Amino acid sequence: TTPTTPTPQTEVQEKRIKAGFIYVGPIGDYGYSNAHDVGRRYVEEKFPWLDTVYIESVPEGDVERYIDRLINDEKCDIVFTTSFGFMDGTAKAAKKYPDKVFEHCSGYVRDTNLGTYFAELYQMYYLNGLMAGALTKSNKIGYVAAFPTPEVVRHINAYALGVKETNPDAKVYVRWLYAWYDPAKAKEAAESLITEGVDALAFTEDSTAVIDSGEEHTKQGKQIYVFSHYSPMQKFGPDTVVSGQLVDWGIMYEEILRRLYTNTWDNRDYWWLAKEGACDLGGEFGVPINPKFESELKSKKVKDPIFGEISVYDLVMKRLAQMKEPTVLFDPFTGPIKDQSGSVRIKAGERASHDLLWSVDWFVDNVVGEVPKSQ
Amino acid sequence: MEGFESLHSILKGIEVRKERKESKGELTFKSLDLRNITKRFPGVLANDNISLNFKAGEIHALLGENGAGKTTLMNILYGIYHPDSGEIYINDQKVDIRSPRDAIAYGIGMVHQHFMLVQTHTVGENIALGFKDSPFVMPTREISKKIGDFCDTFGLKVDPNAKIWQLSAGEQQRAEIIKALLRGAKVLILDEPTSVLTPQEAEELFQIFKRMAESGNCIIFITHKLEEVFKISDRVTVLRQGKVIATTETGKTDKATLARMMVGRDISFEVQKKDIPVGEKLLEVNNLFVRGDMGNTVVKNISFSIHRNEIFGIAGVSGNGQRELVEAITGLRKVEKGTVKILDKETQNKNPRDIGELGVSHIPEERLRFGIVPNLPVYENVILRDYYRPPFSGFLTLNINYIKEYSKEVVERFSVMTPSVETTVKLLSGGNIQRLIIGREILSRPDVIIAAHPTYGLDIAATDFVKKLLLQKREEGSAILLVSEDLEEILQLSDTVGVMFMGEFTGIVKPRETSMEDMGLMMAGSKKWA
Amino acid sequence: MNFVSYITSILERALVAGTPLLLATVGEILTERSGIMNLGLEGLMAIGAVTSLGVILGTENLFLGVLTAIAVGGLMSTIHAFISINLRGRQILSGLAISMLGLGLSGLLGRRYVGIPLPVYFEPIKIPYLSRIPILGEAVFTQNAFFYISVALTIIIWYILFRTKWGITIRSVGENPLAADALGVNVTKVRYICTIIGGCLAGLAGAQLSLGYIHLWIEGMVGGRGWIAIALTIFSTWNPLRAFLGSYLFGGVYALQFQLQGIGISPNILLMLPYISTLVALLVTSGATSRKRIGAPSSLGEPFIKGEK
Amino acid sequence: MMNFKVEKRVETSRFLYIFYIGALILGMLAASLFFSVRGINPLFALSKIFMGAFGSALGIRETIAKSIPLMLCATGLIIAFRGKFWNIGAEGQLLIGAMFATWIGLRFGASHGPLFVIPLMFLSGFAGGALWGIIPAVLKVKFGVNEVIATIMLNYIASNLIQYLVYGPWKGKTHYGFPYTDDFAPSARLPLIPGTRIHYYTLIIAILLAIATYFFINRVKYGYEIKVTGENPEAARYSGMNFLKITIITLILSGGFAGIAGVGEVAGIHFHLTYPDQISAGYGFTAIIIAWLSRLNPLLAIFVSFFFGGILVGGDVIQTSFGLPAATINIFNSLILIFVLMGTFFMEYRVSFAKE
Ligand SMILES: Nc1ncnc2c1ncn2[C@@H]1O[C@H](COP(=O)(O)OP(=O)(O)OP(=O)(O)O)[C@@H](O)[C@H]1O
Ligand SMILES: Nc1ncnc2c1ncn2[C@@H]1O[C@H](COP(=O)(O)OP(=O)(O)OP(=O)(O)O)[C@@H](O)[C@H]1O
Ligand SMILES: [Mg+2]
Ligand SMILES: [Mg+2]
Repeated sequence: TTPTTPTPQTEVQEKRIKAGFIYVGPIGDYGYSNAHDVGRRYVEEKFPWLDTVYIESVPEGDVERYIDRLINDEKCDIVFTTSFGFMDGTAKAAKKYPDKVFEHCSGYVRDTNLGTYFAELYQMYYLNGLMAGALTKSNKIGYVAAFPTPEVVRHINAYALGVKETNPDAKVYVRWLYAWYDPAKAKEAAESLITEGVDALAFTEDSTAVIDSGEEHTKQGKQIYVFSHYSPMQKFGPDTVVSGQLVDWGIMYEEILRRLYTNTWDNRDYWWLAKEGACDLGGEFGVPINPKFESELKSKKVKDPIFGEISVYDLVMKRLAQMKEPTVLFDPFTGPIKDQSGSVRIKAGERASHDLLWSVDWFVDNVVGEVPKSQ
Repeated sequence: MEGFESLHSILKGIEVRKERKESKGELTFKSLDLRNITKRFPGVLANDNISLNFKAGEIHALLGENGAGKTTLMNILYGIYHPDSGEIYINDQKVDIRSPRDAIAYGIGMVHQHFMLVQTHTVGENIALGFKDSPFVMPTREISKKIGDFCDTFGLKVDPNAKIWQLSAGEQQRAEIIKALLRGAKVLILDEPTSVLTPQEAEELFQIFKRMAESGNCIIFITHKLEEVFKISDRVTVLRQGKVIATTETGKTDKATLARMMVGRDISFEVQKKDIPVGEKLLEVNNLFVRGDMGNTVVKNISFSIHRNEIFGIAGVSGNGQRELVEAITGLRKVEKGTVKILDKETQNKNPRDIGELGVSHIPEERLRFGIVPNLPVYENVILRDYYRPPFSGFLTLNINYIKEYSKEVVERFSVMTPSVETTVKLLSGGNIQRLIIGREILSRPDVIIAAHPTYGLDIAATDFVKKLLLQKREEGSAILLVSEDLEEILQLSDTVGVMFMGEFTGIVKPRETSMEDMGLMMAGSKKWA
Repeated sequence: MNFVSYITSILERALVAGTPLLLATVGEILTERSGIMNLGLEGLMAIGAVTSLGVILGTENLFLGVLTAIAVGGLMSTIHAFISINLRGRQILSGLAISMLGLGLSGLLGRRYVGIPLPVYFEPIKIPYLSRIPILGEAVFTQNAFFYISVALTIIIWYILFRTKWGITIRSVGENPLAADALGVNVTKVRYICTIIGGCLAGLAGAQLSLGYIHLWIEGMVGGRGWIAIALTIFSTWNPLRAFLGSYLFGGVYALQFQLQGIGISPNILLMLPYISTLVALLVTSGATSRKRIGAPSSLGEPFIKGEK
Repeated sequence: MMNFKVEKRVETSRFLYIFYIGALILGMLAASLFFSVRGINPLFALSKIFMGAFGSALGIRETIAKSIPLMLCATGLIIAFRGKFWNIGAEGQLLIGAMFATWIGLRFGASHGPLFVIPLMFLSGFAGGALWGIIPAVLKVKFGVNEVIATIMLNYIASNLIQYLVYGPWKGKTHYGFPYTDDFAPSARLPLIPGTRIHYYTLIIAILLAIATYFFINRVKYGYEIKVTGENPEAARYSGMNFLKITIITLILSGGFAGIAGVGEVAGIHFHLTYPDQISAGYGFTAIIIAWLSRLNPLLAIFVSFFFGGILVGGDVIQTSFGLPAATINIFNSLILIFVLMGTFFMEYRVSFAKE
């Protein structure tokens, strides 16, 4: 960590803030912790009055101790803890240090000095699904999934809903890795899906392994369509990455820290989506769809009750725009939505509530696979 | 350290190899001198300023009690140990022997007291190891031929393709000897080579020695058997407690003198065996069948019984099922069929401890493997079989103080030479380990004594001691099963002898009524006796 | 689903996933044949993976990358050799230490490289004609260089061990160093050489992971393969030819876990599969080997101490 | 020419521990050299680590909390290692202990009082760890399966098993589908020393067990049996010891202690079961080093555990202050082990230089 050297100021002691970040994984990955760290570097660059410090690979049970260190030794004013498992520890710390501010990512416990924040991707997965459904030749679409958490299940569902819209015959096949971060497993899972006949793949796993697989097959003449995850990865599979999901934690950190600096901080729950700019479509910032696949998507037409006959390319762009409107005009989880057993989970015309999405543990009907059930 | 040593020896090896090249014209070997060799091990002075001379063309016997330092001295000569001080001269040239590699380069060969064979390899592979004149690829093929030729000329029989572990001790010994002889050593050291050979095999070996000596080589020969010394050696050296006592021409001395030199006192070679009537039956074996390690039946239909005041000897070349028989009786091996009765209780397939509780002691054949725990101190080895019961332990805990006292007693009564009862057992010499085991066993369970090769590798004093002890126990009412390859010992001690061949008794005889020759024939399986 | 392509794919994946296991196993076989047990494979593979990848990110020279992995593997195993041979240390502990050191160092060195995909890596080489043989040819002759190299190395090491004088020397040193020493063999030297070569091969196995298989580095990437290789050493009864069987079987098991998810078997059970099958494999072989006396080299793990009882 | 002469020492003098302590210090210095790569003064780094661990009340409290599982695992490993059973599986045994305790905690925590639940949790945790220890014991004795590999494989299997539970059947209702079981009711939670994370029941148990183990292996018959079976199984057979029984008892204790450590972690730290990396930060592996550093003496293990707890806690500063990755702690541990192995050599052998 390189603390920014404060510009020497002789007059009034300028107000400074020091922010600590606690990550659950190593920052060097191409996934979750890395994305947070990109956000941290963004705000550090942005605000001259800000210093940051971070700790990576923190075991969840130990977070209290690390918070202690950040506050006592590193004199942090605000601490961001970026994994659900840090929730209890953060809540305890918030009680222990009432004059410091805490922000917990992906949790639900708040306190006078503890807020929560989260950047949610399901809209992007839905858009990816639209494209996957349009592009597949085999009507078999794959998803390499990390863990059966509600977040991942939600993403698979959104993806499948997209697929269903452009290709009602296609099915989504799921492989569980039970790892956030295991390229070898991700690769073998991708390979197994490809053997099964799948030709379009989305994933949640923090490496480029799935893209790697897709690129290899594509080079050998078998086109595979892959949707990159979390970070810009298109450059690692220029022939295979169609689009993807991108996260921007930076603007969330910017918002939170600015409020702290201007004494307007409160313990609100940030649940940011496309509208707020916390996430975006594409395998590369500024490239929502890989130009290589533009024509293919433009030539594929679907019928939409509102837009009429429309190319998938345009549909994706329209939906993206709708979701970015100040009042979101479209949400993928709009009923009627049935689960695998055929029972209606979201009634026609209704939008899924935050709580339903937050704890979803069932698949929509065109997904092949199972969510492990609790008893 | 090892690494530096080895670096040194690599350099050295280069020098030696150079020398060897130069001497390719064959420097004839004339003499070898050890001068003022001293070697100290932690706690023992194994070799104390030893000077000795060996000449070309002689067979030189080395004699000495267990622990006298014979093996150590020879290991120094062969480069396995490095002396603390002293020098070695070959043909009056000072040489520096730092490793067996050097020794081999100087034309020294050695047959070790404990087999230096790779058990899982074939005889051929064992001989090919480190053998200079064999091809790089498929070396054993060539070697096998050499072995064949060699065996033909010398009349030794060994199958080059047999794995060592499949061979009997005698065959292994032969393989060892061939290994040394094939290398064409000019000085050949043999450390107790005859202890596992039958008399006939030993005889063959002696013929080879004689021929080698005649052609100008030197044979150094360690043994505990005085007869052998007189049979073939030209000169004999006696060591005691690390010092040379004397070197004399064999012809100019006699057994008693040598024995006195070795032990420092007179020893009688007579064992007094009293005629006493036998008592009740203690051990009875009926139609016993036992499987060996390979799963084949190696003890076949053996029956015999032993009474109080009786020694029952089992003679036979090792590898004919004796070991398995003993292990079956003592509970170390499963019985396939048949019964073993001790004190009228059936004990086949019982746990060794339950059998021990009946009063059965076991002096095992492989003392390092079974008999002791090498890394534990003497006192913890003394209680190996009794630790679990009073007075050695209470309900839960060991009575360390009592155990130590008791161990001191065992050590004293059986004259185990050890610095203290806290000494790690592996540091004791073989003879002393044997004394310890015998003491431990006999003291606490004297009813039935199962003694497998109890004098194996022991010096004359110790052998004498063991023999007398067994006879004494016989008189005191023990029933003793004695397994030995030493025919003389068997005939001397036993009241009845069973001769084993290929897992069966080829005869159960009374020693007085049977000649050595007949016994030899039975051991070879050629004659069935009722 | 096309059955033939299914079989071909499983076979092909088995060979890819089995190659790092094969390399590490054969190296360990050589090491253990000389009597040294090197439990540090996991760490050696990790350090091999990260250094080769680092070099390639810097130079884009594949050859240099592989060479680095080999050299680093050899270097690290020298530490193990020194402790176990010269210092007569507990080999199990020294091996664990090497394992930890390798994991730690690779974490430290690899931090800069985590997740960065490689610009160049070993691409599959299709052997003309042969690669067109259905199933077998398609799976076997479309692999990358690591596969072909590992096959060649395995056969060479087998040949050396069982058909040459060196082989007799190495095996004797592992079985009975005293006997070998008494015949003028430099036990220390032989053990050093075998341990170092074994380490080199583990390094190479690591390079396969990052350059030929996964094409990037992350911490924990080796994922127990080092330990499985040690189990495979036992499973192979210390015979390189049998290592083929074990490695590809386990490669297959690894690939198969995801194929089988497709037919509805619980992923959790499948994820345990490599480890459970390791236990089962050991169970089966250990019973058989102890009967046939083809067990571990007898002096495995024991320091050779000249002139000490 | 210089010559080295290496001789086994016969005398054992306490003075020789100098080599040991020297090695320890050298190991830490060598490890801290890695800091200089980053331009950090190694001595400064070391002092920071030690201040972090022992220099403040906060540090010491955490250090003690960390040393609890280490002490338990190490004590268990010492028993196994004395019998030459290379149990590398404390990690898995800890996890299964945690799993068993969790079952009790969830099942009875709400309906019964702590007097019932807490002892039952400890017992079940012990049983769980013991069960996971018996498996390799039986595999080794009955089938000749190498225990190093078996225990490592069982670590992986235990970890997958826990994962299966917390993502599947045991997933709690109160954690929004995240991989946690429901939190334990208060009567299934271990009391803490106020203001700390020290679950002192477990601490007391750990210390008592270490002391008891010391007597167990030095004074009790079983201790002798473990030694003999470890040193020479054939001799054990000859003496009529039941190899299977002794090995199983050894592993029941060894695994059971690790299992108790697992109880402490779920009932004293987390209050629920969650995925394996969180339950144990590699305690089972660190404990191997501790067992060895203690020269298989459980009394020493108490202090060495404290020391290593300190390294784990102080190790934070490697990240917070020096920006090095968490894996660096592995380097630290391994170098200490390597140097101590070297030190052991000088304790056991006398190396002299001779001029020729
Ligand atoms: N490597 C060693 N370390 C320690 N002591 C040893 C070592 N080798 C031998 N000794 C001791 O040195 C002494 C001489 O042993 P050595 O083996 O030379 O006797 P030996 O005359 O060959 O006896 P035996 O007739 O029993 O073979 C014995 O006290 C023995 O215990
Ligand atoms: N890769 C492996 N191959 C074979 N055995 C292994 C391996 N890894 C571990 N082992 C096991 O390690 C154990 C033996 O370890 P080792 O003999 O080194 O112990 P030790 O402490 O050196 O014993 P001693 O003090 O008797 O020399 C055995 O149970 C053996 O099966
Ligand atoms: Mg001797
Ligand atoms: Mg051992």
